[in-house]
Amino acid sequence: MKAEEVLEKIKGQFGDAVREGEVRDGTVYLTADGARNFEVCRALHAMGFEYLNCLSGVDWKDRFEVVYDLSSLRFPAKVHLRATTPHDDPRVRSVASLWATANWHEREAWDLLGIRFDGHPDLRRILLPEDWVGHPLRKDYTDEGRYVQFTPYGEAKKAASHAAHGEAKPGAGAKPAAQAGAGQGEPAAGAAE
Amino acid sequence: MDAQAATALPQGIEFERGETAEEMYVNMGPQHPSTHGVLRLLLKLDGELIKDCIPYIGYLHRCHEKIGENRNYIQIIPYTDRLDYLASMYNNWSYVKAVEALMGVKPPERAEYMRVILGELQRIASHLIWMGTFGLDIGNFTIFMYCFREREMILDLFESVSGQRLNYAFFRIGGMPMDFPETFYNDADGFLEWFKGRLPEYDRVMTDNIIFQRRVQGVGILSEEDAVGYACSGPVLRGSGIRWDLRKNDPYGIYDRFEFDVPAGDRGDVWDRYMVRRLEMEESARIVEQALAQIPPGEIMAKVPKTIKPPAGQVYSRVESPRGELGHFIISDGTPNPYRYRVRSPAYVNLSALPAMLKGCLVADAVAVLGSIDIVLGEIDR
Amino acid sequence: MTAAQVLFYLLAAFTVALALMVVLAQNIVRAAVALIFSFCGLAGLYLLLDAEFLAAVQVLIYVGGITILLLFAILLTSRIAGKGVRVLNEQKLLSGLVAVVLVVLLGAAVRRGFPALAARPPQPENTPAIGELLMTTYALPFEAVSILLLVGMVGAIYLARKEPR
Amino acid sequence: MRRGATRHSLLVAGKSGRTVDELIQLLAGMGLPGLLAQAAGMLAVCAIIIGYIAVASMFMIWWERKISAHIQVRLGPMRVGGWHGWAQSIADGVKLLLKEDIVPTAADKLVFALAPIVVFATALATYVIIPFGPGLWTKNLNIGVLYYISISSLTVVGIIMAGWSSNNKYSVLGAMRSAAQAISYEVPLVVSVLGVIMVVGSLNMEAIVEYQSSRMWGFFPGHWLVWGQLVGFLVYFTAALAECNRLPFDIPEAESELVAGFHVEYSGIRFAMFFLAEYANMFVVSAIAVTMFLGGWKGPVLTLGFLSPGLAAKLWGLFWFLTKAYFLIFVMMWLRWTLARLRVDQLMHLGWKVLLPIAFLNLGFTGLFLILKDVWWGS
Repeated sequence: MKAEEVLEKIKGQFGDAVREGEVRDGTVYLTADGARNFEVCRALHAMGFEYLNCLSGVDWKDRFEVVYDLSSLRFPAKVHLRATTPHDDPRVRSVASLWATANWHEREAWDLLGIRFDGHPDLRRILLPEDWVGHPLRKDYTDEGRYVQFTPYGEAKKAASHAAHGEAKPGAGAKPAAQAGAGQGEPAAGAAE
Repeated sequence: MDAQAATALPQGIEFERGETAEEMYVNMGPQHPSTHGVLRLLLKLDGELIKDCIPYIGYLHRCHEKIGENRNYIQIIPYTDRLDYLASMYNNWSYVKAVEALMGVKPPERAEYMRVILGELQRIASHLIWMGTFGLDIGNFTIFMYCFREREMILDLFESVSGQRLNYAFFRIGGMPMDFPETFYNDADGFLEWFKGRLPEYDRVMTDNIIFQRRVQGVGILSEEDAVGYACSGPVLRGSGIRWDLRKNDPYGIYDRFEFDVPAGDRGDVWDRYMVRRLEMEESARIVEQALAQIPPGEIMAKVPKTIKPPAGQVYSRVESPRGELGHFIISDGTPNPYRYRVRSPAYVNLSALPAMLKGCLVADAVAVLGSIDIVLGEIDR
Repeated sequence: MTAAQVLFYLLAAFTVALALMVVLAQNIVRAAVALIFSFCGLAGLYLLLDAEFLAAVQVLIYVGGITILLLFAILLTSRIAGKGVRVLNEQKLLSGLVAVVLVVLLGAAVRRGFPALAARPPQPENTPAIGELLMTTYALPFEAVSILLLVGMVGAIYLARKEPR
Repeated sequence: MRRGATRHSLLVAGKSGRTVDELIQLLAGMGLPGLLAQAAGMLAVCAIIIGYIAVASMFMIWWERKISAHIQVRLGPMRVGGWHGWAQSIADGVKLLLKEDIVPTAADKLVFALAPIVVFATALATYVIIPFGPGLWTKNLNIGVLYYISISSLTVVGIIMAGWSSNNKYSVLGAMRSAAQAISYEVPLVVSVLGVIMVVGSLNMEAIVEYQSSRMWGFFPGHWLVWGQLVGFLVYFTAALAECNRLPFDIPEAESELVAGFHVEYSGIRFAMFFLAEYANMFVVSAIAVTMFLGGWKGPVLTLGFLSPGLAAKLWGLFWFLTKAYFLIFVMMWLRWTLARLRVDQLMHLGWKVLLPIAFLNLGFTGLFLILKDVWWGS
């Protein structure tokens, strides 16, 4: 499949939802509406772009972008798809059901940029500790300016930080990871750590 | 959503107690001799059988991308060394290639040859480390020292070229900073000659050993669909039977001038991944030989301004590192600092396929399978 | 009191004490460990009776085989390994009664002695003697036990066998 | 005690080593009462054996480090003590003894403390029957081989105690593996030894050595049981490797999987006891193999008849015994630094489905051969 064909098909299928499309060096550059990112991705996946090279989040100060770099192992055309989403509530649909690799990339985008992926099977922080406050790759992120001690499994500080930031947090479903160590009766908790 | 996001454990997995009395949870790592760094695997075991596995990463996170946004384009080069510290040349290469693509600069031919020579030697060195540590994982201690002996020689070569043994920072945007020293060609030839004699030695200790074969064959199978779905790359993808190598399939630089094969497995088990790397060492040696024979004299640096200010735009550029597709995604806004700087690290993506490989394995296999992915935590955690 | 008698009482006390620990220990692994040492004490008693073959086999089979298997099973079921278990249950009266009757019976038997087992002159080596007896006088019980073991093994293999996938 | 007058195997019966008897007589001659002299003699023998274990283990540790180093194109310890770092093990030993004794909070203190003692005591107890040379043994038991087999099966008890009491999941896994391994390998080990016992017709170690003493053509050790019982020897040696948790069967302590397995929580002197016991066990299995298959203290060349009485013959026997035993130990080290580790299920497979049938076949053929020999040549 040629890059031009891809562009034509996507334009024809989604019309206004896909803005500014062009082809450079065999790569299709597309910008899509964040609300329809999943449909566009599904269409591209169906066209044979079965390989998601990279998924990155970008903070443009007035909006967020989720950038998908797609390619195929059968033809040389590549796609560089940017999905925009508003800055105050960055939220797109997860594509983890199309490409399994998106799972970790989306977790990273959530972790570092705070973009939410609806329908993600397991949206947790991945690189930062569970009890980290804020999303450091945002352009307006200011660090605390001092060393913040974090507990290995984050249970102590998590409660405090959530209280401080007023994030309502239902207790159900939030199980501290430390309990995972308790498979062997009480005294074993943390024994293998 | 937020509540779930903050949960320490994935949904649907009740980690307080096993479903049956036999189940037990074991944390492998972050301090464990076989996690190759600070990786934590939460294993759900039934006796020795692995029922589930959840990798926890980030213990080595040092805001590489945030640092990148606050440095100018040249200052980033030494930082990239610290990503995959076992194959620093490739990090340099991938980053430099991305910036060159943004600026539209083409490095001179001799610089390209130098990059290929250094890169392929680095691939051999990286695979050697992998082979040695994989031997440790399997319980074969001797191969480790053999591999390190040869790796030392490569590091000596690199030291003679760049003055560094691990973090070279030797690539420049637009070319290379220094030419090879006079002694390099002889030393490199001598090394290749020696190295080819050592490969059968590795085979005798590892490849042909029946215990080793039994340990790795049919273990940790990753199907073709999974390998593509998880976007695995490098030896992991090729081990699963997909003959996909960026040097062949999306040739960059001057790779179309060399003759080499892309080894691939057929079953996607640990053995296939082992054999792919084992054979790749030979192919890399072949490439270095050809490049040493062909290398033309001439300039090693293209004309680039003192202050690098690429025009606004974005680029995703990739190279085939020893671990797979190493990509750099850079957005420039025309200032001396990149606006967004993202690393697509192959080990990060390959590691995400680990749970798929581990289903139904034993604890001992977990070590072998993890070893076969060839992870470097510096690159995963960034 | 001869040295042998001193040893006998020491070993007997040791064995009984550890046997009591097996019954009374709250922790099931500790009970199993006590069982091991109790078996060792028993082996010592066998030695005092010149039954050296029996002593060695006692250690080999009961300690090296059966108790290890027991411990293996306990460790596999990680839930009970770390917990205290209830030692007494509602049947304690009944079992106490059984124990008392057993003690009386055994005591009576020991007082009467075992006339059938009149003291024979000690043989220099009892291993060949045991072998001979097993192959001649007691061949039938020996074979019966073997068949029983075989049946048990077949049953175990059948139970443990996974369904063909 | 209706049979109080009978002999008591471990105390009186069995032929005591002449050397031990001489020692006890010497002590009695110094005016000690009988029982006390015996106790003092036993203590002295114990001290000698413990001393031997300590020195030999330290030597073996140093030796293993040198062997592994030379296999791996390294040099190994070179500094401590001067010549090739001969004092390295002593330095390590002193360090281990001086280290803090750490007991995990969640450990079962009593069992945790007992476990290394059990492991070391069983290793020590097996030395009772080792015939180092003519007369150089602690006790020449009638059930010698059986004694070794039953005592060595106790080691795993200590390992399980250690693994469980540490209250660490890795050590529990190690203990479980160890239990599974012990059960799988005890059986082929016993069956492989039975062939020798059938040929010799005795469980007594001295009898087994004497059986192998004659020479073909005056020098060739054709009566060494290793020739006729080669299969038995190989099965025994494989099972013995598993018995002392050596690579390729070191899965109970596999450091790349279980960190250190059952002794992951042990440090200082308690760890030293596990360590010593491992090397002591290596020596024991090699010594048993030498006794049963390689002619014991009899050298491959002439027995040097002119030396036979007295100390010189004993030392000559000791020399040959140790030479052969340390050669087997060298083979064990060689294997360790060459082979990869088996997986648990492969280990089980090897034990139950390969070694055991081979051992049984060996047993059957040996029996058949003995009967045919009787039939054809008469007894």
